[in-house]
Amino acid sequence: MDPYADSSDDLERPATVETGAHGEVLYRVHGEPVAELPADLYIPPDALEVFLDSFEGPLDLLLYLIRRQNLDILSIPIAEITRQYMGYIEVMQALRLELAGEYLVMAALLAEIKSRMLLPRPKEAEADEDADPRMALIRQLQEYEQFKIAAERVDALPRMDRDVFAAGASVEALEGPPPPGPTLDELMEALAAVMHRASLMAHHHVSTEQLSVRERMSNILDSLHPERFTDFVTLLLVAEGRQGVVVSFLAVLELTKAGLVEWGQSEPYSPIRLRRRGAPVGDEGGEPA
Amino acid sequence: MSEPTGSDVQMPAGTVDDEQLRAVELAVEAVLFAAAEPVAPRDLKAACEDLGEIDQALLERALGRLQEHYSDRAIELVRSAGGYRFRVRSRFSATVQAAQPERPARLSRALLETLAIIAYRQPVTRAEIEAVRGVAVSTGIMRTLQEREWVRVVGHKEVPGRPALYATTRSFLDDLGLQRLEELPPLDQIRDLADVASDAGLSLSSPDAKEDAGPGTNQGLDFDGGDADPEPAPPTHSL
Amino acid sequence: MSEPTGSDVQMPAGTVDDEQLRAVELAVEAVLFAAAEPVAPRDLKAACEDLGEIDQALLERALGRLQEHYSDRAIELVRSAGGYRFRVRSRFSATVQAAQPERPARLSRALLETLAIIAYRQPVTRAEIEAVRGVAVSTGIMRTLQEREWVRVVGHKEVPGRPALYATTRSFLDDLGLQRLEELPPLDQIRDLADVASDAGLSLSSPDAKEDAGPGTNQGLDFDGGDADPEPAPPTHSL
Repeated sequence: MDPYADSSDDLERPATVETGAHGEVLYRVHGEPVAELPADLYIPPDALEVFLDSFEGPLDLLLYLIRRQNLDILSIPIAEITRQYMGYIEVMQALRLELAGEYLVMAALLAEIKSRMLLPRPKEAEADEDADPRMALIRQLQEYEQFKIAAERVDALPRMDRDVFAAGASVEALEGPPPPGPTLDELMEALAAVMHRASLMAHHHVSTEQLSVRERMSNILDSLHPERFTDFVTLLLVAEGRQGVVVSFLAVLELTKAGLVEWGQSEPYSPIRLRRRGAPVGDEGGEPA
Repeated sequence: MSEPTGSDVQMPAGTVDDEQLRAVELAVEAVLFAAAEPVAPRDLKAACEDLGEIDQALLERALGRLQEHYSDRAIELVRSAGGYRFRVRSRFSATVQAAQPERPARLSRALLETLAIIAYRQPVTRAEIEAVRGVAVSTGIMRTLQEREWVRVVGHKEVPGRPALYATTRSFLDDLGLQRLEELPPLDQIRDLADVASDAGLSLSSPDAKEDAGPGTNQGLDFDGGDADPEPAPPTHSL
Repeated sequence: MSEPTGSDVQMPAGTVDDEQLRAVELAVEAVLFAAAEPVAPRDLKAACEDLGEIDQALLERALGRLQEHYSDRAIELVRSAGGYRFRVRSRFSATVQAAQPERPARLSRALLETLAIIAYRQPVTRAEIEAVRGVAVSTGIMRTLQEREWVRVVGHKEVPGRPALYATTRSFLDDLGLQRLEELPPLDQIRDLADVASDAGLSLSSPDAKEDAGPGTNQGLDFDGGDADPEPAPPTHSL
């Protein structure tokens, strides 16, 4: 499995990248598509593409740069890696991709390490681990890689509901005090919590009007038979008045849109009929027991 | 109880190879135990595709053998309108209950969220519920909702795998004291509830819920067919 | 027919009457199938209250018989952190998946890395997770992990701001079919820093320093003086 194939929750999606019709990534600078990337940056376009969605952060990018050259973390040629890292950052900035701040912090750190390594080291400091400015970074990289690998291993463990399945049986109504029912408040609070989590509220208005359509959808679906056609007109109950008819009509349209019902007409001008798509739920259909 | 037959039927020797029958029996057993609701015969057959040609008679014989196998156990194979399922025999109800003595005084939040989404989005598949919640919905929850008769399967979506479509029931409305679904508060009112809570620094969901309360942030639970999470949304969202 | 007799176990006559054993076996079977989660041994015992005095040995014999009974079926009795549960044998996973092909969404790498750090480093603060990953951990991820009941807050670190300390839960282990945290795959070793220096040819320390990368340095850099290895379960790991 390609560890970089997954998408990240954390990275900002750069506004300047679009996905083309064939799934390829298009880069734009100042509105102009970029056909070729700057040459001497050691950045194959596919790597850039990978970068766009898959790095989990600067440590991940550094690991990638190191591993790509089959280097050991313990012996990073800091100058070279720094150069490559900066190359990526520059391209990102040139493309005006929004970079998480951590990437820039790392760039600063690398630059600092590089400059410190150019300076002569005082002799007495040699015994000290900290004397090598790369140490802290190497340590961090090792540690990150350790958990990155652990994450892959944990993901590979057989997981309930994905790889293994619990075996259960249903239970009919139990004796004793009845279980608590949902209260409207609880239900609303629960829904509010989901909406909250999903930040869904953006532009959403589902009115009671639509809710009645939803309810009607369930009812109609339930009343339709998968094998017999039902006359469409019988679904529109005149007794419900104009609004009821409209609701039923919308419900049927929604069901059609969702591909849940199919239409039939034996000949022009004969009654329009419809049935539930697919085979029966049970062999005899009808009400659930 | 209800039907299966089969096992007592005399088969002409060599009609069905015994190994295949045994394989079908176990495959069906696996599927039934893993399912959250009754499984229709055609779905059972589909699950056995790899085992060769499975006709109705073979399936019934396998079901018959299963029923036979469980005839002296604590569970039984039963058939209802929706298909087959395993059920704990009613004489063990008290036992089952004794194992969960402190019946929770409240319904779990995962269950309530699932129920609320079904109420507002019905008919809806489990994958769609998961897309909205952002986390998996356990088989146990789906089973519980159906056992309590708040939710039922009203059909199957005609996409690969024919996932069940869930809707709320009459008794769900009864338990809430409602006549019609549309008496549920409209969603924007609920949004206000969420907003108020977050403005007040309360958290409806988790301790740090308020951090991304921001309306207008994208990726929302999208009742119109978008993704509710980073993963691809199910193929045909409606409405 | 199918019923295992338990005759393989030599019991002093009259110690446990066979009928009681059989009754316990079926009661346990009923409870396990009815439960959505693994059932702890004490809850199994509680369910058998009406069947007379149930000691640990008797319960274990009943469980043994169940295991035996299902040994050639599509399901098996397994034990994980939370207790016992029946589950479909893994060789039938593909069959079950074919019958319910709504695959659960893949977990993002960000979420998995966060989860791994919590699992191996617990109890751990969000800042500590961020220090390892080198990036901010989104609120959404922490919430999803808690919503899924894989992670929970077990306390607060006594430093300014009292940040929450996160740990994995019993359901996390149950979902992975593990009994204990130590059963997680071990972390790769990190080579000693002295090693780093000499490998890099910098001779920061004496050449033979690399030899003591040995046994003492097991997994894990030691961050806050706590154990980095997976083993110590957080003290508060109750349910």
